[in-house]
Amino acid sequence: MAEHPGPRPGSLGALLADARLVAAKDLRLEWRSRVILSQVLPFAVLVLILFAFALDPDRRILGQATPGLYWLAVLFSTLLALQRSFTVEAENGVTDSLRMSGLDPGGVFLGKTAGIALHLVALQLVLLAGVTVFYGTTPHGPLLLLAAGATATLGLAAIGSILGVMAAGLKVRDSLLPLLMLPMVAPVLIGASQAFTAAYDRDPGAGWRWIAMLGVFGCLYTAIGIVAFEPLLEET
Amino acid sequence: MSPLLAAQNEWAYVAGGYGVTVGALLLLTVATIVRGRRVSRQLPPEERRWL
Amino acid sequence: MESVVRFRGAICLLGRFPALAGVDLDVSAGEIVLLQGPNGAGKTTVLRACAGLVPVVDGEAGVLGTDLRTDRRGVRGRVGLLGHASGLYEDLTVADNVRFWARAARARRSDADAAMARLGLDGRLADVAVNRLSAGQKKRTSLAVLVARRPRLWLLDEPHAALDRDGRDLVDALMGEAVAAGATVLFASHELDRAEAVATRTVNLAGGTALATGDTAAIDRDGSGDATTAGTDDVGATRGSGSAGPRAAGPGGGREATVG
Amino acid sequence: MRPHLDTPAGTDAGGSTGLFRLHPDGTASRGSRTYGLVVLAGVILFLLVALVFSPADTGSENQMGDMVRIMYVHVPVAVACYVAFLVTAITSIAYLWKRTEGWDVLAVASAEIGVVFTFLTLATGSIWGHIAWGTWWEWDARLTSTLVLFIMYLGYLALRGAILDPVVRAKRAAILGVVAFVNVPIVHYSVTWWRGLHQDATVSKVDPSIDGLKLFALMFGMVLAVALYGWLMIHRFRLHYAAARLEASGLDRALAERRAEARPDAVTADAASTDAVPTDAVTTEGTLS
Repeated sequence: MAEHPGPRPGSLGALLADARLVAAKDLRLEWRSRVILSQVLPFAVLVLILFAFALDPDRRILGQATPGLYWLAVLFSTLLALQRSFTVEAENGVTDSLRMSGLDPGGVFLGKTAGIALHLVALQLVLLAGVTVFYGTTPHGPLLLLAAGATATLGLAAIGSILGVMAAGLKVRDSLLPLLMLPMVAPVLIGASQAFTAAYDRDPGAGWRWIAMLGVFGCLYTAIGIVAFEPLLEET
Repeated sequence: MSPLLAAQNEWAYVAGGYGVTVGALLLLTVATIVRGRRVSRQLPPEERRWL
Repeated sequence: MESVVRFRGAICLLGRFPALAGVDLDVSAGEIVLLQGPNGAGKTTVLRACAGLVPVVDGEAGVLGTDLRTDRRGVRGRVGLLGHASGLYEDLTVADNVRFWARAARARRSDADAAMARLGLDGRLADVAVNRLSAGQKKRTSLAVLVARRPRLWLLDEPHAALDRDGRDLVDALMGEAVAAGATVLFASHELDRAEAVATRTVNLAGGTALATGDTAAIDRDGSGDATTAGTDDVGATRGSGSAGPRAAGPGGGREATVG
Repeated sequence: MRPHLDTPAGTDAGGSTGLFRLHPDGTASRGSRTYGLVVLAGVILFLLVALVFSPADTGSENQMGDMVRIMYVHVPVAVACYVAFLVTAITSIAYLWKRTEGWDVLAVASAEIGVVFTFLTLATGSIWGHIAWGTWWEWDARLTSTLVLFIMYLGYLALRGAILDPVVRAKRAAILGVVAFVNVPIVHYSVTWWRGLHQDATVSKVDPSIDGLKLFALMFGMVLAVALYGWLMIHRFRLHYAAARLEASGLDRALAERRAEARPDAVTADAASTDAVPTDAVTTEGTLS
């Protein structure tokens, strides 16, 4: 057998190497198929437009509600991105290939989480431009916005990966995933919206404790996911 | 609103709260017992280790 | 000879269905063993159990010195499974897939490229997305992943299916090369003519049990091989039963009666 | 897991009379029957104390009047629902550790009872809110986090319902049981901070001036709710345990049938019926995809 290049199996280096491999694969998959770009991104922008239709063209209401609407749009898009990300892992016996692959399950989790997070970051850049243009709000407090975006994205991607693989392969996954996901991420929606509100209100001091909460949420579920992915991937 | 009417009104809500609670728990209890009998009837007695 | 696969009364459940109802199986290093039997006999489950994908819930099961009942994951790095499904990402190209799975198994990129060349996937096909390939080309891609991983035990489920004549010849050649390189092959096939020519031994499965093992070459020599070439599934199940005597299986005696 | 700890095996159930007579097929044992009767007596006593003997709230500054009686059920069922979900989380961890069926059965039994208690928490809280605040729903921190909890565990039960294979179901549900419970304090704090910006009204804040029979009713209610939860757990555990054993009991017969497929006379006689046997491809994909 060929000697193994790269880090020793089971080490942290191997975990991160596997994570990088899986994340790079997901980005390449998106580059080849462009499903997020051509379907989820337009959907996210459409949600912003629909909020305007539903609420009022009056920019005052939209401006006040911008943080909440922005994160709702992110949340809905996350669900679609998750469905996409875990459908490709459940089709054509890929799940078996993953089990046979020699990849560390924790590394697979980190890779999937990183891939989803990177997709979400790209989505959010467009959505941020969207609320600025459509709702007439000007972003303030870039540091707070950046911190809220980063921590909330980590939390959404981490718990999304856990629940995504949990629902993957089930006949009812399309309806089950939102039911599992949306109540779980209620703290993320609250925290990120409040932090954005603080930033937009030019009152950044009130926002930072939400960042702490979001950070705890993200790190906690990342840690749980690394441990829980082995039994989840293993199934029987 | 007279105090008496308000008191009667309050009692209606109290009765409603207790009614919902007792009713739901009774329903759960009865359902558990009935389903338990139906399921455990099909099981040989040596598997019903609580007996 | 070194034992590669050793099953004793192995039972595997798919949900509540006993896909394997007590299988005895021995495969030694360097063998090419053909699993044969009707649809639903348990061939796929034997292969998947050897790969550590289906848990063995009762009996003994060891592969490459690893006990499957205690450490199912331990064996996976050293075996390669070609299943019914391709196990490939449909939106990625052939080269993307082979390189990703090879790197996941910590094989070198040169191994991946060499495997693609061996399967005739270098050149134009390498940059075609898998979802635009024919069934045979997908199978070649899955085989390329297997070759790049260099497993010590090859588990092939219907490797000849969907392939053209050249492809089937290539599969037979790959099995020979694998054994020459020190590996062992366990495969299931309905292409009996071809499969028995390449196999060193045949194991018959039916009803989730192994009926009998025999030397295919010996069977062919004494002329009884014609029954095996009739080609229908049911013949495969009844063949070999005469000597193994499952009729003797009384109530509760099924397992003993099916020892090969 | 032993399903019972309270009665010796082989107790003659027919020997007793009256309320102690056990149904021959039920999930009751002599111990659980005694326990149940004690709880029943407790419920009657509790209803008398809570609705008749204890005075209306007139002394405290809040002046809740008879509405204070809602608290005697609202707080206890809320306590019971948190106990239930804590038990689900603990048994889920125990399942992931030991991988034995009994822990999974305990987890599902506790979650089901917990969902009922959570529903009652929300219902009584809503009734309270209608009098105290004039609306059926106030975005009170504890009520809101309980609502999120309720939906989360509905999802837990939905996941269990969606998976047929018992091992896969147990494993995924156990992880969800842990993940969901870890989320409980995070939801609670986030909702509290979120509401904290506006107001600080909460149903469950026990008035410090509550005393005497009122305090007794509240405490007695809590003990009773947890005791009732325990009784329901015994019976639902036995119910699910029986159902799981029933599912598994077909194995010997299934093995015999499966081996009979290998008999040549069976194969030739039932040549047509071999099609009915799931093919390799169907069975593997059906359970593993």
